[in-house]
Amino acid sequence: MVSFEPSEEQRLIRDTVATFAQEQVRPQARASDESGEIPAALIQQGWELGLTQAVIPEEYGGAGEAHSAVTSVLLIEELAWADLSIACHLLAPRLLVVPVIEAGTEEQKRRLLPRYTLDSFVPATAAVVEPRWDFDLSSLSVTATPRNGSYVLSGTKCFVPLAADAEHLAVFARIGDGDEVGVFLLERGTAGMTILEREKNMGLKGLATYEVAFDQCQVPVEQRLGGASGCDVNRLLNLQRVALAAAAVGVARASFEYARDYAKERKAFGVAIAQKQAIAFMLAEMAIEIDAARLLTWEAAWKLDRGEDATREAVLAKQYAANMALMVADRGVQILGGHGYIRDHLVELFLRNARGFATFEGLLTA
Amino acid sequence: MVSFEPSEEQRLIRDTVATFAQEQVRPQARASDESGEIPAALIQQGWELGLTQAVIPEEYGGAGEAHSAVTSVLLIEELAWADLSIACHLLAPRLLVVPVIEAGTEEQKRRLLPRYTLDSFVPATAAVVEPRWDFDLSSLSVTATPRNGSYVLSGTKCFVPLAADAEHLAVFARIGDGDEVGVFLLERGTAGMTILEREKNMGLKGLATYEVAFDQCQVPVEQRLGGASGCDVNRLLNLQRVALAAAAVGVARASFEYARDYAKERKAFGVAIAQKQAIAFMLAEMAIEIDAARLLTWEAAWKLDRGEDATREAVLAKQYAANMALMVADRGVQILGGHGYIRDHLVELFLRNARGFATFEGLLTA
Amino acid sequence: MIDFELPPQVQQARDMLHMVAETMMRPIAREYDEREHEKPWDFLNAMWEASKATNPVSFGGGGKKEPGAPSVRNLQTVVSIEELSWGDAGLYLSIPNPGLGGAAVAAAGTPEQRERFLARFRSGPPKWGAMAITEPHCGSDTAAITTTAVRDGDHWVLNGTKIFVTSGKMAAQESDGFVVVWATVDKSAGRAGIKAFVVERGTPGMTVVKVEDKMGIRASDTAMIVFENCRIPLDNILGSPEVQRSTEGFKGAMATFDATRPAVAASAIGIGRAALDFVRAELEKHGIKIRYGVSRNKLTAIERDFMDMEATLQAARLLTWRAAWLMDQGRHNNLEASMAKAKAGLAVTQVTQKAVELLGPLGYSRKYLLEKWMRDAKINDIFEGTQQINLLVVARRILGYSSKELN
Amino acid sequence: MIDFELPPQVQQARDMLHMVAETMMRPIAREYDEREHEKPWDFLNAMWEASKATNPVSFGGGGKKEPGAPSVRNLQTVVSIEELSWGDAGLYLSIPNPGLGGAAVAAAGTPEQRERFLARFRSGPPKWGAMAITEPHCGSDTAAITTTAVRDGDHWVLNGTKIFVTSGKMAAQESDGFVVVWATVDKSAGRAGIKAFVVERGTPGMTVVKVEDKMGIRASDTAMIVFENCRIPLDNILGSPEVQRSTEGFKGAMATFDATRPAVAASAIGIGRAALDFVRAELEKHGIKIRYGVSRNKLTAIERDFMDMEATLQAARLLTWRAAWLMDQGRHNNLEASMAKAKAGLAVTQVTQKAVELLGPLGYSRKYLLEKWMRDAKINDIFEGTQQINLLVVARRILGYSSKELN
Repeated sequence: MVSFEPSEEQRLIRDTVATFAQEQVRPQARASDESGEIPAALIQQGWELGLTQAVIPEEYGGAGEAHSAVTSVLLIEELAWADLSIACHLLAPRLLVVPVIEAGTEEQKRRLLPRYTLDSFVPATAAVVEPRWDFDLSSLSVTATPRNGSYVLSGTKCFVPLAADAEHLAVFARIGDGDEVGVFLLERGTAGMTILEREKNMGLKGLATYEVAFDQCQVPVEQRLGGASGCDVNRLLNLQRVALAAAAVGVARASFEYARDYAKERKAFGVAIAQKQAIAFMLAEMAIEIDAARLLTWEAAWKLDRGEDATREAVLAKQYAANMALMVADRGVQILGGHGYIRDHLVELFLRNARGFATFEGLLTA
Repeated sequence: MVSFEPSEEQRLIRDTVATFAQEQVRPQARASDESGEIPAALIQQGWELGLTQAVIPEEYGGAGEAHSAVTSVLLIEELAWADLSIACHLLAPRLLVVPVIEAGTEEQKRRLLPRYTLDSFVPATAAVVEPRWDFDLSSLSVTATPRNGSYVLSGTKCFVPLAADAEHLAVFARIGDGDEVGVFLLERGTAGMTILEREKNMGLKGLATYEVAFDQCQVPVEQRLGGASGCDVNRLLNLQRVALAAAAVGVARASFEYARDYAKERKAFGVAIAQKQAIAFMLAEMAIEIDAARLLTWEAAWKLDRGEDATREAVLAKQYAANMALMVADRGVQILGGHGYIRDHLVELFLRNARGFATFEGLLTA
Repeated sequence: MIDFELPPQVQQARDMLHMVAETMMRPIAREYDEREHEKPWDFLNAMWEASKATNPVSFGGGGKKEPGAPSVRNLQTVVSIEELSWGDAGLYLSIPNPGLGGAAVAAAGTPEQRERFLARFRSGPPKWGAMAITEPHCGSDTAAITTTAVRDGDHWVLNGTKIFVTSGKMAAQESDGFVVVWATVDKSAGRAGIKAFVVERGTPGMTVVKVEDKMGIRASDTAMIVFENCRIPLDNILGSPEVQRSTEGFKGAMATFDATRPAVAASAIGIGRAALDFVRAELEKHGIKIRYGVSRNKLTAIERDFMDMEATLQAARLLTWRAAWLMDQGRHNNLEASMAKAKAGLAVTQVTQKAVELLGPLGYSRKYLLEKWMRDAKINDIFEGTQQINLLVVARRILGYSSKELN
Repeated sequence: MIDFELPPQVQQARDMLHMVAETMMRPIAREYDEREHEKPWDFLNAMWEASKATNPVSFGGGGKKEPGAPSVRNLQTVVSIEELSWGDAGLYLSIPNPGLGGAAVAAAGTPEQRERFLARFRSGPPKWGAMAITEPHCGSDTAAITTTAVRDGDHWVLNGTKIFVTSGKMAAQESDGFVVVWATVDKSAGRAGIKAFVVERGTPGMTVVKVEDKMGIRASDTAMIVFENCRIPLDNILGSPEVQRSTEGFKGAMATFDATRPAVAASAIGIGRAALDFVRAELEKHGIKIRYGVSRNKLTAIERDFMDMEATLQAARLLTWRAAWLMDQGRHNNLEASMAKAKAGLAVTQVTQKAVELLGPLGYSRKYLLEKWMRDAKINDIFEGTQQINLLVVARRILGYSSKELN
């Protein structure tokens, strides 16, 4: 039955996260971008919201709430609205936890999940993107070659959040030279895995991301997500796609609201610039496109929650939201004019972050 | 030495054509679109401007003016501004004459050119496009298979202007199954060539265009443009591209001017709608894009006049102008609102014609 | 609970109307595009017979009117309209129907008026209702209406010229229908002076002077109607005859758009989907399948275009569903209705124009319906408020501006 | 005679500056982006030494001033700026130069003033000129300037705050330069009361209070300057001190933009070309060549994107050349200058944003300059009149409206 309203419970979660995002996260956005640091206290506070622990089944020490992609995209939008880097940091443990919940063997769940139900933030991550101009999820260049009951990982990943500190890494790799993709659950310090130095990117500067190199890195079959026969990696990728789509909506909404408020304040030629059609129409289009992308995202997440294949919906939502976010964030800067170009205002930060969505994969998961 | 000003002579030609376009052609635009007919007197008047005869060398009975792509694009813009269908009709003989001047053998020139220096309009045409969704100039499906010193033409062309009446047709075909393209100069009534019934298209309704089928149509090698070894077909295609780019500029300018004048007349909320930023900015963007496309067109034509390879410039100018014309013509309708949608006004006609430029090839030549 | 599954009754209606669209509309779509101003009576009669009890494409009305289970009426309406417009938008618009005039009567009429004007749509031969609002020199600026209504004893006397009256000829002349006419009773009062009047078919003084030749939706008639000392009964005014200080009455009437804008959006989406389906089928014929999830760097230009078209259309559809759903919930949807209309009008324009390009000569030829859909599509970016008017509505709402502050 | 061949002297200048861009600017571009607010003195000194006689990037002045052979000065300027900006836009903007302040002096100053203020740029150590026009609460709306200039005996006394002063710190503080300050001598007179004043470096009462942290062009300083009872000699006013009825003076000063807008457009194009060259080289490394003339249906998404970028950039370049050429001919170019600026500002924004996308992780990484070019690019859509202001100028010209009729 068609409805555009979150459930009571979802609204509660979203509102809680929104309050945290607004009051705690947003004030740190600029400082994190400039310094590359996120205050430890903030990370701990975010952890205490229970965003990761909540979806871990009770038998593994979690709160046992159902893992819902729709609920996830609602809260991701709020956190990304506040700051994309901090959102990615706070949610990084989910990059490991969600795949394990979704597709892990019983042994994997028992081994890994309890670690993420403790009182303090535990860094974890996933390694998806590769440092190639033509990076392609459907033909990864990091390979996992089966050898003597193990897999040997080779190649380099990039955009791996928190890699230097992560307890576990979910590494996406091509099996042998076929089309199949497997996910490997590596412990920190695994021999043959090198965390390279922290990346420098145009945006996402508050988030510590790394290149990670695999050189004949041997991984026992038990560490392949889902065991020897693997799992439905496509579903995991789709969960990542809708998460990034939701984050793009959040960043766009942040820019829109910033520009809207500015345009109502700022006077030119005797009236608020928002009273000029050129500005007002830009804002109207921004508002429409944000809602459009959000609804596509919700629909894809809803389909994932029904357990259906949502590749088409997730891909389209991600693409649409990435394009939308760029358009909106660019206009956010444009509406502020010269003020948009200086770092006293957040819109330039939103633009640098927004431009990444066409490239980002695996930084978040629903 | 950079200059953006046509020569004295070019200006004279352009102004003459512009006056004719405005006073004689434009008043017939709507009627031609509705009836599919162009008055014979108008065609004859257009002929008497000498647009075809002028560039035929004196030794073949013409006026012997230099064939200049720049001059051509100037006059094509004016005629297309008035009406695209009528422009294509009036200029159709050039589709045969220009290739022969550019690349014909002495024998071909002597045989064909004098026919186009007479006092009355002589229909001629070129057959380039093919009725396939994936029509591709670089891999034509009409083939010319060499056999016993002749070529055997097979396949079907479409968008062939005036085919039913044309004295000669310049047919673009792939040689055998290679990459080479040849142009074949066919007489009307050639055996194996069938002119099918007149096409019905969304736009270009005033122009009689046809599908033309070739079934084992035998053509002696003497009728291959340039003789047995062919000619630089790429240059001919580029001359067509810049011509269509210029026509797109003409159609766009027509729509822009119509909408601009309307917007200055039409009142809403107490002021002319052109005084509203939403409309004014649309018009400003239209004006900028028209000039942008025109300059790209001029540059490509200029390069062709220098005898250089201008494939890149011609392709980009054509694509840019086609996109631009659609954008402008769509906005032309939008600015007139409901009035733009009814056939009392010309903007809907401009839109239907403009939408064709992405598809049109070989309807005009510079 | 966020959910995108259509209720069973809506799915049924959709499936039924899809059959209608495919078997009854598509086969005659080209014919009645070419035979402009002629009516496909077989189709119209059949639609009338099938729908007169429960008109599937009636506008407006919210869940609030039907206590108990939440209504899905507006959702069903937009889904139905999408389906019929997938069949043919011009034919859809020509279906016998109370139309916008009926919507106005339903929204602003007294119970007596509703019975008097709308009962006829439940029986007898096909009938049309129409709405006459636009005038030659006022388009979007509805407050500038110059048609006058002057009280003369037991009558209102109407004078003025109306254009762009959808199904105007059918309502005013060719059936036992009526036209709702917007006129001012007091020019000095501005918007507050504008009232709606119902003029019965064939009333002396009401003349259809022209049926427009259009770029598309040619199966639907768009009339120019002149009112010359056209006398109608006093109680044919919708709402109070008093000119109030406030513009409540005008605003209330404008609220009709909150229902009709999603309807137009739905029609747009139907056309866009027709174009997309056609392109997909044509590509598949040639062995081309869209590869979702393949790297951006491997995509062909066509694949990416197709995905963009698909996404933008689906976004428009969801915005439209949302606007209808809000109305079904009895909630305000003024912002969301204009968002849906603005997006869908633009989306269908872009999608059909791009589709014509993608198929090259096939797209441009009148052998196929695609070129027609492009022509039909454009009206959706124009009527029931142009793109620009809808953006203005959206802007006012998101900025909290009145029409005085932002215009 | 329509012609697109650059004159030999312009080609030479371009080739020379290309070498400068490649060998002197590119190698330090990243460094001075990261070391914001530090100055690349080696480079600046070298540029000063090489150019102080014939500054290659000076603005304005038309053919009319040099009778005889047509001037190519403005054409050469835009071609030169494109080349330097291909090297690095931030570094280009930081080159010692009379700048916009110098352009104002050249345009509106007396011969004595020109000599007094501009002669210094021909010798000695590096110097900068700057223009202070924008204020915290007036951006595009230059007529709303609140900085005041009051006559007090032999002096003008300036009070107010200026922001976004390019090279403001260098001009006001770090070199023997000057700042041209726009201030009103009579608030009640509106535009007619606004005059330009030259403030010499180090004048008491002029304080650089802030150098902005920016998204891009970080090698260039953008200063906030406060004037507090800043006293300058009477004859430091440019033009007449009288407040005329008409706004001739203001308009004349605004005409500076007719020269500077093509300059900004040229800088935008240089950045865009840098991005395009980088993408092309990267694609070629991977064996991808753009196939011009292949059917639309065979193109990859990347090929089509690349062609669109190429065409839009070339269109912007030709519009820019036209605006410069018109000035060289001594003809009005107000419309064409704004067309070029609007187009180039938008084009470079789109081209660089798309380029970053096309190269994925490489595009987004600070290991390469591409992401920097995207950051640098955006300013061109903003300064010297935003996109919107330039569209307004274009609209007024094509519609024949005054700024009262269209605003």
